[in-house]
Amino acid sequence: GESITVAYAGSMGRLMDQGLNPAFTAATGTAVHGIGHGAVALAHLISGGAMKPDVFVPVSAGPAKIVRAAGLADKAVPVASTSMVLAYSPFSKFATRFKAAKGADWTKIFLDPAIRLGRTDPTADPQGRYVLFALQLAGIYYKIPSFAAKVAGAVLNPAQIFAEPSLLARLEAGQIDATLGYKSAVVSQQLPFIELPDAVNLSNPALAKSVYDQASLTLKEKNGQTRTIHPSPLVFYAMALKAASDPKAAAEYVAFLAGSDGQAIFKRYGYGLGLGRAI
Amino acid sequence: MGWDWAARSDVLRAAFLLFVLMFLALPLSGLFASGVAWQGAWLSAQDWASIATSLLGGALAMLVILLLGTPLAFYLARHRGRWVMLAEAIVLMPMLMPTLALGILLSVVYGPAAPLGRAFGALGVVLTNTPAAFLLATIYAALPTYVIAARGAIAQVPEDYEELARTLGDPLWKARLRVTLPLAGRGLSAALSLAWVRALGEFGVILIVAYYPAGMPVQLWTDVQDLGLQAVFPLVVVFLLVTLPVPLWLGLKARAA
Amino acid sequence: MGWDWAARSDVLRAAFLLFVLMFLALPLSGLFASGVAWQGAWLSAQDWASIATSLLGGALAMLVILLLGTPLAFYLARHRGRWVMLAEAIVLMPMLMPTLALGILLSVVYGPAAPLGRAFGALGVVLTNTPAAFLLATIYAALPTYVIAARGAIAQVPEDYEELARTLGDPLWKARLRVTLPLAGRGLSAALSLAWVRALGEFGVILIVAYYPAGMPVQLWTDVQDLGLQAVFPLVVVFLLVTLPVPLWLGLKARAA
Amino acid sequence: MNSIEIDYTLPAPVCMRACFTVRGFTTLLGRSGVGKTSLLRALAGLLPGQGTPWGGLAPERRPIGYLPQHTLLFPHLSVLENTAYALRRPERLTQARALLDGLGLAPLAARRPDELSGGQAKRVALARALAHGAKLLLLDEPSAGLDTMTRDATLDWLANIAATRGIPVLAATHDHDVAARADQVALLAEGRIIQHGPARAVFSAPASRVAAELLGYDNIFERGGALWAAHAGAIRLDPAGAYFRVRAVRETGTGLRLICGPDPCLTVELPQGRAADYPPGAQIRLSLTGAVRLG
Amino acid sequence: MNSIEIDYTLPAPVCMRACFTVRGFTTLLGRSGVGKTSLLRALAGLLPGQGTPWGGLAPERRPIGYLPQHTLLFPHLSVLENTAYALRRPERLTQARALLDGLGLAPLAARRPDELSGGQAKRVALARALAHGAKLLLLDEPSAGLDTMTRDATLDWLANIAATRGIPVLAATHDHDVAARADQVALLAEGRIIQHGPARAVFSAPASRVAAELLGYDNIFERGGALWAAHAGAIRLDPAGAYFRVRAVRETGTGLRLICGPDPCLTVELPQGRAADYPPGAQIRLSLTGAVRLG
Ligand SMILES: Nc1ncnc2c1ncn2[C@@H]1O[C@H](COP(=O)(O)OP(=O)(O)OP(=O)(O)O)[C@@H](O)[C@H]1O
Ligand SMILES: Nc1ncnc2c1ncn2[C@@H]1O[C@H](COP(=O)(O)OP(=O)(O)OP(=O)(O)O)[C@@H](O)[C@H]1O
Ligand code: MOO
Ligand SMILES: [Mg+2]
Ligand SMILES: [Mg+2]
Repeated sequence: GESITVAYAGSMGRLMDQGLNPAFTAATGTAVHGIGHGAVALAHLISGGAMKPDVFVPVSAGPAKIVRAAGLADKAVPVASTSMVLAYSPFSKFATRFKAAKGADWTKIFLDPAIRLGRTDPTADPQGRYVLFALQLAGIYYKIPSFAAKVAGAVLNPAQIFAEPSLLARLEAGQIDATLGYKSAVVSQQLPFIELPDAVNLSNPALAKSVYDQASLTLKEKNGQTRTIHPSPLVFYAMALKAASDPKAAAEYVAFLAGSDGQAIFKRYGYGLGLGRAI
Repeated sequence: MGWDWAARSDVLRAAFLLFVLMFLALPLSGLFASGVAWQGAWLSAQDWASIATSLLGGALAMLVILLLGTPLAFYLARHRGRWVMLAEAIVLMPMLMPTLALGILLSVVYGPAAPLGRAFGALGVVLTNTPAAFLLATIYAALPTYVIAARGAIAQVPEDYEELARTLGDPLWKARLRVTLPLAGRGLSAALSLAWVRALGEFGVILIVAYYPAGMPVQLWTDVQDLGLQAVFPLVVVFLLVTLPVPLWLGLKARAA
Repeated sequence: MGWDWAARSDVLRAAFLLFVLMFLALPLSGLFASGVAWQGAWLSAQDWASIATSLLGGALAMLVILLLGTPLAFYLARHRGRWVMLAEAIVLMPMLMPTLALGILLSVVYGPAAPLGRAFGALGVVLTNTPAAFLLATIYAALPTYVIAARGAIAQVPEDYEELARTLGDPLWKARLRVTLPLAGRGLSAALSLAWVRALGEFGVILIVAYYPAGMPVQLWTDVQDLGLQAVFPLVVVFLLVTLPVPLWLGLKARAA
Repeated sequence: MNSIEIDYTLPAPVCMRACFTVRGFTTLLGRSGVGKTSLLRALAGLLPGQGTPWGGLAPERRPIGYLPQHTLLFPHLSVLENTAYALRRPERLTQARALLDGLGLAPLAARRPDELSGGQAKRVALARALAHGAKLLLLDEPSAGLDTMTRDATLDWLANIAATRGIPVLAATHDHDVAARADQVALLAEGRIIQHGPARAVFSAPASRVAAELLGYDNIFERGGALWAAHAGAIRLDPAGAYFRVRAVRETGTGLRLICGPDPCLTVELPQGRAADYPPGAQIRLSLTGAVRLG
Repeated sequence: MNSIEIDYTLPAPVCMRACFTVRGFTTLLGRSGVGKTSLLRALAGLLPGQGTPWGGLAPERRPIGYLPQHTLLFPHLSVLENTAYALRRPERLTQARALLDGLGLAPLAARRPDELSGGQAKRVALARALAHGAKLLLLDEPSAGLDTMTRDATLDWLANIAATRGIPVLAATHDHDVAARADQVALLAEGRIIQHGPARAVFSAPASRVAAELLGYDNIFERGGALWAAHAGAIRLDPAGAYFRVRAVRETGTGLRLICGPDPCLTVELPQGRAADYPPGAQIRLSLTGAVRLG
């Protein structure tokens, strides 16, 4: 009879709907209603009062901080992580080259003027920012000057930017040749991909200060000021909200994700361990 | 018509119509283009549940919309002046608002944090993520469409017939029911079609106010995120199959009348 | 009317209308409810650009829709039989398809990977994230709405006037232009209103096909993700202010005619 | 014979004060555009108007049967359903069928209005009005568009029903034959009823030149200080009559239409004759025994 | 006088073969529902029909002016714009104004059709048809709903224009006065033209009983092995006439309507008299000089 509502980063859809939520219901008898959406949008909807879930599971620290700043939750527990990978279309004319690529080969393919890359809007979607961060880090790692600028063009390059729900769909259909994306999502859509080194893939909290902070993105604010942001590692956090309709079940849910049963499911769906500290 | 067939201009006209129809039908070809796995493509229990939710909620919403919207459409059709303009502006606003914004505003007004939401909650009616919320969102999405379209249909019927029905003993409401509504039939059937389409297709408002119970558009959204593109095409086809009959039947009725 | 004022039933009727109107206006109150920072709430250059994109693209799309849709609406209104049913089904389908699905299908058909997309690309017309794509998506979103509503409006006009105009020397197309369209004015104005609303409010299709150049709904979506709720309310208000005049004016014209 | 006193004031579209009695079959004569339709509509409650009976009452509460000038059959209903529109009891369709039968329209019962001829539609609308009229029938040109035989049959049937039920009928018409055979005649001109009364009384003493014109008198002339009126057909060739000179002649049907003068200038209709026998300038002798004195 | 030969076959709604000549002002008489409107519509190209002239041609290519029975003024256009609808040249509004002037409708030029009386609307529609008619005018009941004076003025104006321009006119009508004064008469019955010719010829020798009825003869009777027809008004009291017995009497206008018998049974209209002078059973002597022989 009981039920809780969980809002989670859109990329977690399959994991949540087919893995974690049914398992939680099986374990506790509490039904779970999931809402999958861009994590930043969810954070704003929640902090603005338009949405009242019991648990929020965003990717990266940013959205978690927005909700905490609104005083709606105290603690965000890291429950999983993922890494940036290079996903390419099996129908692309570059597919064979991607398949054979080793080490820095992919950067050469990315610099081919004929390639069509896709990414999401960095002003709206964390994933879109992480693509740019990863490209910058790759430039540093492989020592290719202004690699990111050459590959991505302007921050808001209309030729590359698509809405999130259509990006992987386009990749499947072969309209774009490749993108960088969360490994978890790429795996669940069964797309061919190439793993990137730790120094580029933004998954390792240990490299946060030393390596990842070298990447930065300067965005224009609404009021005309600029804001520079640095990446935090791709960690998924779970936070039970204070105003939960059933605080006990919410806490239970967070504990389930962090617990061994939950972690096993994360693993099965291609997620890494929940690294780092709670915030 | 037809018997004074002037061959050349008719061929041109037919070609033009075919062009427009093919333009409209073109996206459908995408369904069959890129190797969709139709064999393994069965619908999940959730998909079926979303169809039931949409059809049931849609039908209920249409009932409410007919009852609330028809008198309002009559008012807008049969009166002039600044108050009518104001009323029309009020009807247009929920329609013109980006659906996302409407959803947000609804959640602000009817959500558990707002006085109204609390009042309903005290009565046991929760207006977020419940069937009641689904209905509410659908009504907000489709009512203005119905009112504006029905207003146009009713305004086209001359008042003479209505007046004559009154000389035959019908009070105004009855004259409108027995005479004006049937005479506006073709326009009203279009109004109902459009409202039905809007009710079933609504995504933006529902997304915020009633992600649960998931109707077809939300289910589609979830499926796209979870399963990718090819996997959702069967749902799209079923979606079309279950929603098309109502407006087609309405169109048929309108033409038979 | 008005002079046979039967006080009681009229008060009831007025109360009912007020209730429906208040129900529709209620979400607007949300705009003023929760401490929105109206002072600092200025629109960014991007916001203004999105308004320009929407209005310009919307107006262009309406022109195309009028030209393509009106003959089709005539065909649907004035004929019967199974071919007409098929045509009507074709018109209904893009409308019934969840906008997300339509967007995806459009990107499949007109995208750079498809033959059609390539052919257009060879002509220098890229149909993804360009003004042309914006227009295309808007047309797909709003054309069916216009056709169905206009079909209803036209079907309500008796053919007699059109025939008479022909005995006065007008070929069919001219008779329809000079007589049938004006006589369907009230319904057509509603059809145009609905199409305009649909054109400007379209989110799902545009999101997929033409994230750039951003129109108002996409901009609103970006702003919500970027800045949070309160910050977008000014844009919502401006959105309403710039889109309302067209349908209000159409309604006014319809009533004056 | 039942009767109803009518006293109505209309502010628009024509300013009018109409005060007269409807008794039995009463015809309302008036020139095109004088306000006959407006008066009937006001009596039906469809135009603002004050007075008795039923002043200010909503149309649905008036016990009338109204035949509009433009027929206005409900296009979405069959002939039978149109006729039965105002009937409420279970046997409504039977009653409606009986009305149609009386008008010889029974074979058309299942048709839609757009499958009727103009005259057929008019008669169906008449049946529909009759089914509702309880205290007064308001008929706007019931005979326009009907051929003579159909007209006579229809009006006989109508008069019969109205007499049986004791319902007075007010019929706007342009047909002098109909007016001549009516029980009462009311003449509308210049925003008021300029004359009303039994048909015989009105026809034999039109109150004024305008009244005589409305009654269809072709000739109105002065003689001996008084005004007289005569139908073209009532003036006879008479070997003992006064001398007139033919000014123009025209063949009509089997007869002739002569314009004669000089004083008074008369239009004369002869039932027989050939134009050649009355060349312009020829002298003829006419008796004016058919003339009536005005006032 | 210009003329047009008409030979049309209609399959529906009434099966009809109409074959006659329109010369000058030609009236088409026929009972309600016989197919007059259908024939005119077929000639205008609005109903499927084969024959000459213009068989199979689209309506917009026929050089006709058509006045529909239901007037059908364009509701969204002013009276002036309605009248000028078919006119193309820059001076179209001037021409339209002249037409309205001729009908005395100039003051209404700026009005909308729903601000007109029935008779006013009919005349505007007539002007509109006239503005387009180049070779033939098809008028469906041009005089229905017009009072006598307006009717006469309108028809005179029409005849004048038609004659000046040399355009033949085909007018469906129920008005015997109009038919009697026409140049030609065509009688429609049983799906064909049963008689047509100059008005005088047709009126003085109706081809059959049906023809006589259509021409408005109130009396049709056998005498000496032949059929005869007589208008009620053409039979006279005559001291030298045949004996008849009064069966029924009714006052109409200034006159009387007598039913007399036994053989033949006649309807007689007397221009004067009091009902009391003709009690049922009284003997009167009538002369039948006004009767015409059928065939
Ligand atoms: N809405 C209106 N606005 C202005 N004038 C109007 C309006 N309706 C009618 N009239 C005028 O009022 C007068 C009376 O019209 P009404 O229809 O009552 O005449 P009528 O006697 O029935 O004429 P007819 O015999 O031609 O039917 C006419 O001169 C007409 O032009
Ligand atoms: N659509 C239709 N379907 C079936 N019958 C029709 C249709 N239209 C007309 N009719 C019939 O065809 C016949 C001829 O109609 P039409 O209107 O030509 O008659 P009309 O001579 O003009 O009569 P009126 O003098 O009453 O105007 C009528 O009996 C009518 O009932
Ligand atoms: O939609 Mo997300 O928050 O980038 O996974
Ligand atoms: Mg009138
Ligand atoms: Mg007719």
